[in-house]
Amino acid sequence: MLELGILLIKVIFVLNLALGLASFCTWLERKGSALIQDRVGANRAGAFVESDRWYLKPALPFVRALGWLGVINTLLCDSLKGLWKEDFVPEGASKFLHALAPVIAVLPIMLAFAVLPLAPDFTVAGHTVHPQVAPIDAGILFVLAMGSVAVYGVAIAGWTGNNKFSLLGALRAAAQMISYELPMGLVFVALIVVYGTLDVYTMVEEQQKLLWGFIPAWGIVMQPVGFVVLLLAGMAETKRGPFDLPEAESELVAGYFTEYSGMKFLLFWLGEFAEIALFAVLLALLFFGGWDIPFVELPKGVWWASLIGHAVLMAKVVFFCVLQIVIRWTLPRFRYDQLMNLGWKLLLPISLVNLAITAILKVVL
Amino acid sequence: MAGEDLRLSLVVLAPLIGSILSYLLGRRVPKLAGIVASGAVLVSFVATVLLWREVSPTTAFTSSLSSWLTVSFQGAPFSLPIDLYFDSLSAVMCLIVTGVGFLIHVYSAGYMAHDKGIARFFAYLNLFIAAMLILVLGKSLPVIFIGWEGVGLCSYLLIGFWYTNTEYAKAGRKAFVMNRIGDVGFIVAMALLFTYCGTLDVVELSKESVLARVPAGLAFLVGISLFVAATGKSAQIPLFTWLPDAMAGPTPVSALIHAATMVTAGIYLMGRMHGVVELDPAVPAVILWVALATAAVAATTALAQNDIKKVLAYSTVSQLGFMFLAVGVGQYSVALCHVVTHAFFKACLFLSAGSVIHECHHEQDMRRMGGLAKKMPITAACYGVSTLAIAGICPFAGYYSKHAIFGAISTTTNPFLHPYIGLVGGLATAIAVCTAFYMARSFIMTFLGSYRGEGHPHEAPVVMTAPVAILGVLAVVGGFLFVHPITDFVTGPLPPTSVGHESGGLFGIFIGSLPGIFGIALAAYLFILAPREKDVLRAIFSPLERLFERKYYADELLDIAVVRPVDKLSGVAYRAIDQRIVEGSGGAVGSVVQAVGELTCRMTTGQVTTYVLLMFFAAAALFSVFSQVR
Amino acid sequence: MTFMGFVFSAIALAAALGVVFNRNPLYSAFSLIVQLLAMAGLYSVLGAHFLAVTQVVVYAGAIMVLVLFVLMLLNLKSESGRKLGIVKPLVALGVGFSVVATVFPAVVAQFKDISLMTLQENLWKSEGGVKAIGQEIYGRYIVQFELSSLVLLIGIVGAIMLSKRKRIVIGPREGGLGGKQ
Amino acid sequence: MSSIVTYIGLSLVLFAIGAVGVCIRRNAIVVFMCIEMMLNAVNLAFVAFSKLQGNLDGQVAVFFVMVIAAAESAIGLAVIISVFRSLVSVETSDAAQLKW
Repeated sequence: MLELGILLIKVIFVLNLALGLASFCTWLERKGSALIQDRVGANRAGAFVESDRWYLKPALPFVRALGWLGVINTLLCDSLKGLWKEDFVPEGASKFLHALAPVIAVLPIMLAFAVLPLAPDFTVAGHTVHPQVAPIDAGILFVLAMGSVAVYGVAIAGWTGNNKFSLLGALRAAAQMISYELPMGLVFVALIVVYGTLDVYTMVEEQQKLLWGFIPAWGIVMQPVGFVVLLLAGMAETKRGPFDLPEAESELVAGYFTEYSGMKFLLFWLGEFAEIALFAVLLALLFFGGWDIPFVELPKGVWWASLIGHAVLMAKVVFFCVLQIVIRWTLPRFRYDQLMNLGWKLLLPISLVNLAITAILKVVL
Repeated sequence: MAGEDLRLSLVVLAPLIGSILSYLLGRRVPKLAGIVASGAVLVSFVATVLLWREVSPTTAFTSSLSSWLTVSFQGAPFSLPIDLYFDSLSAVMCLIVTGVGFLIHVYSAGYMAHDKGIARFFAYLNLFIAAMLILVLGKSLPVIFIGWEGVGLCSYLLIGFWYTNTEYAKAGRKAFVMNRIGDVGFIVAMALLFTYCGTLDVVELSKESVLARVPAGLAFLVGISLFVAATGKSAQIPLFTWLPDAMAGPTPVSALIHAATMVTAGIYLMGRMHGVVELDPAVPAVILWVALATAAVAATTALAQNDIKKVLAYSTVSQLGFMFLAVGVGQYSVALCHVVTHAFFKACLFLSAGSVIHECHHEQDMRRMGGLAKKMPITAACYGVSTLAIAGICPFAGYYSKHAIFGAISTTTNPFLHPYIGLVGGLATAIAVCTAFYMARSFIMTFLGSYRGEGHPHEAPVVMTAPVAILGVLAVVGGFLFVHPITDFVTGPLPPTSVGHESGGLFGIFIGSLPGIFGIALAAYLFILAPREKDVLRAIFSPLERLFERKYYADELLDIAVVRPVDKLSGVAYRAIDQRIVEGSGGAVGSVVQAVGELTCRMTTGQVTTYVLLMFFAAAALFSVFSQVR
Repeated sequence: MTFMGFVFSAIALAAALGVVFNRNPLYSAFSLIVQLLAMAGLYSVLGAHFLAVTQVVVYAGAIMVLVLFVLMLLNLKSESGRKLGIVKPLVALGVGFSVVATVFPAVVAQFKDISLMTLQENLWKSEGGVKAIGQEIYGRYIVQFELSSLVLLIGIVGAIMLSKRKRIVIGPREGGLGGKQ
Repeated sequence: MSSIVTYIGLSLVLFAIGAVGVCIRRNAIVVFMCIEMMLNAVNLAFVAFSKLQGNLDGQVAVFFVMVIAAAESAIGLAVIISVFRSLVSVETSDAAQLKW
């Protein structure tokens, strides 16, 4: 029963973390894009809130601050607006599938968080807690599997849109996602070769070692090429940044979710940001040592050490979220052929060669 | 696999692989074909040399490659091992095949350089070497037979190499068919030996205890069957007419297959199976008389030929007759010696002739040659040396082996032959004179006098002259160096001989060379000193000349005796059996099948679903049946 | 069979029926995706986590995306109005029944004494499963593995050759269906 | 019913459903999907047997089946597309020219 309770707590924690990160990314996107474009961005809603209730008074400055920062606008107002908008279903589309598509777009991303460890193990009251919801033996491959399932959300969405733009967007998205899954998978395989395990927790543990006593054995050191490939492939997988062909406004209106409105549309958005967060966590865990602080040894199994580890991880995650958003707002969109060429003719061969070299080095060294 | 096994396999495999490679590479880059093929044979030669250094007259290697047809035969287990066997006899044959073969490959690279089919040519040539090596290395008769058929096939392919010329293609077919007649003998012999001796292993078959199982009445049949096989391959009467026609093939082929190696397979077979041959003393007697007749017929026919290759072809037949002469009197090692020296000087002769033909733009008629000695000095020297060798003049190779054959004739103890030794010796001497005469004639007509053709011949390229020169040197020293070592070396597999070891002093040498000297002198007199006398002689012998020219009407005789009856018979069989029974029943079967097909074709609706349904039902039915059975 | 096993079985069966009896091929495809995911769940229940993930990656992630692609590209409507008739479904049901009827009793006879769950419960704990499968594939089955990679390569080449537009199009036979190119 | 028979039964029923689908559906792509389903049904049996035997041979077999299924899907869909190009239809009843 206790086990189940711990599991439940873990699930709630991870879900909240994923959603929180997604929300954070939403806000970051709004404000970040404004900054990059030399605008002010959302800063009204809640900024002038007043209240006479004595128990609310102390909170008002915080609320106003959040309002000034645009948090209330992006998180609260937009959600409420989404909920109250008309849910429009195009003529001739299956209602069920139309509703199913955004769910499929979000759910696999949430599930993928299940195999990612978020802090080192710690012991509380005699119980060792492993902060990873599902330590299954296929480990990192599960992330890949969930990534491929997420394609269906997009495909179904495009099809139920029942118009050409949606369908084209869906086809583009599906092609793009399965194309970039290959280099991604190959980078994972290279990492598996390096660390000799599929389990992400073990991978992170491995990264805490030092190479020749002074270089931290982070993934970025062991697999520099893999990092670049995964970063690019990950951004293509999220269908964002310079890779937002499937939802290219100027060509396809809004691509596969043209016909979505209200909360369903927000779900797609949520899924997108959750995916950004997912890749940020992945990059931090696989390439930047997870909760590792170089040259600092934290005690094992102590709760506060885990907390610090978690904080460190989150700092890295935030860094990668920012990085992805900055890239998205900095670079112009690719052409479709450029996108495919990049995937098949550049990233795939590079990741193959990288894998071969990794395997050879693994055997030789 | 032991080192010996590996090398032994390599001996056969190298040319086999070379055959494929030279074809595949040669089609793209024609120049590579010759290099690859020659290289393959060189590898084979080197491997043979390495192996040869390790065998002695009494030791041998066996290499088991695989076993075929393992069955239980009348309660006793029977299998057909594919084994290679390397003893001193095989060693000598292998060295000749690969050594001379290599030189001829090199020569061919020059000779065939401008031919479009060069890749095909070298593929065949290498295949031939491989088959010939299987023949001489086979440990059991079936394996030998594989090689036997292989060389026959390659011979056919190479005679008809320029198959667009109908005559050439026909010549190839003729050789093939005549060889088949010989093969019947081989198969009969194998069947009989297996029936009575229970084995086809050559080592087993050389044991007297095994051979004793052959019933006395059948011993003659077995021996004669083997000899029939040998006559086919080695062009003896009555199956000799294919060899002159085989000159249709490219000249290197004539040198390699139809002079140096394949045609000596019959001698090899006789030597290998000498125990069987000698079971009945009548068999060697038959061999001797046939050989003598062949030698005489071929030698006289050669007198009247004007085609340089035909002269050499008949001379080959005649020399093969000499070899069988030695076989007939039981001196196998002497025959083998003549095989070796003959390979040297006849290959040299053919290759020289090839150079001449090559330079005269494929002119083969000696009447349109002449005076080439000045233009092609090296070739002329080699041809001349080899002529002296074949004539049996003392220091040259032919003298030693021929002399040994003459010596061998007198040693026979065969009851059927002993009374006629004088006659045999006399005839053989006459043939030797003939040989010297016609070879000298061909030399004089080709190389002396003045040029009578139209082209502008000059010396052949070095890739062609070098092999010829090497063979020329061997034709000079080969006999002196090799004859005695060989007779000593092969005493294990072949019965020992005392012949050829006595020198006889200077006078003996002179007497031994006398027939050759006489023949050459006669030719020189008639063709250089007194050309007019020739016409007188010609007038006297004109009917004979015609007889010689038509090779004693052998083809016509064969036509009447064999071809026409067979034709008639097959005509009858065709009408009675083929047309009525076979085709009739075929038609009946056909119409039944057609009727059934008409019915069942309704099932093929073209609808996949129908097929799938049927398939599932069938699968379910099968499963239920088999799950019940178990 | 555990509770989850029953759940996944039920989903798989329902989805399988959906594949066959949906008129719209696209719905069939979605049903099949569900069926395949349910199968992955069943593998998981049986302890084959690696296979479950592979199932999702290969079937759901690659094969079915391809099928959806083709369906969307060809943009097919529901199967044409031609009636199935009565014979074909009956025969087909006969097929289904005969397959089950012939095989099932034989299997039952074979296995009725053996209880599945009593066997080797903790055979593939943690990542031992993946490691063990890897050792099998790269050990005893290495030749087959290499051959299967060759099959895949040939498949790719074949698919490209097949779907490349040829210069000479061999049209339908005279009088055949679909005359317009 | 916690025995292998349950799994084998499920596998068989799925196989039979697939077989029925292959027989009655005319759309080649659906037929193709039904074949995939049959392959999966067999895979399930393999995995169950693997569990029963306590070794991994069954799972390895499933792995290979998946490989073949992937190759098959590539080829099969390419065939279907090229059939569509010449017949403008993917119904198996239209591709019925190969008959007597």
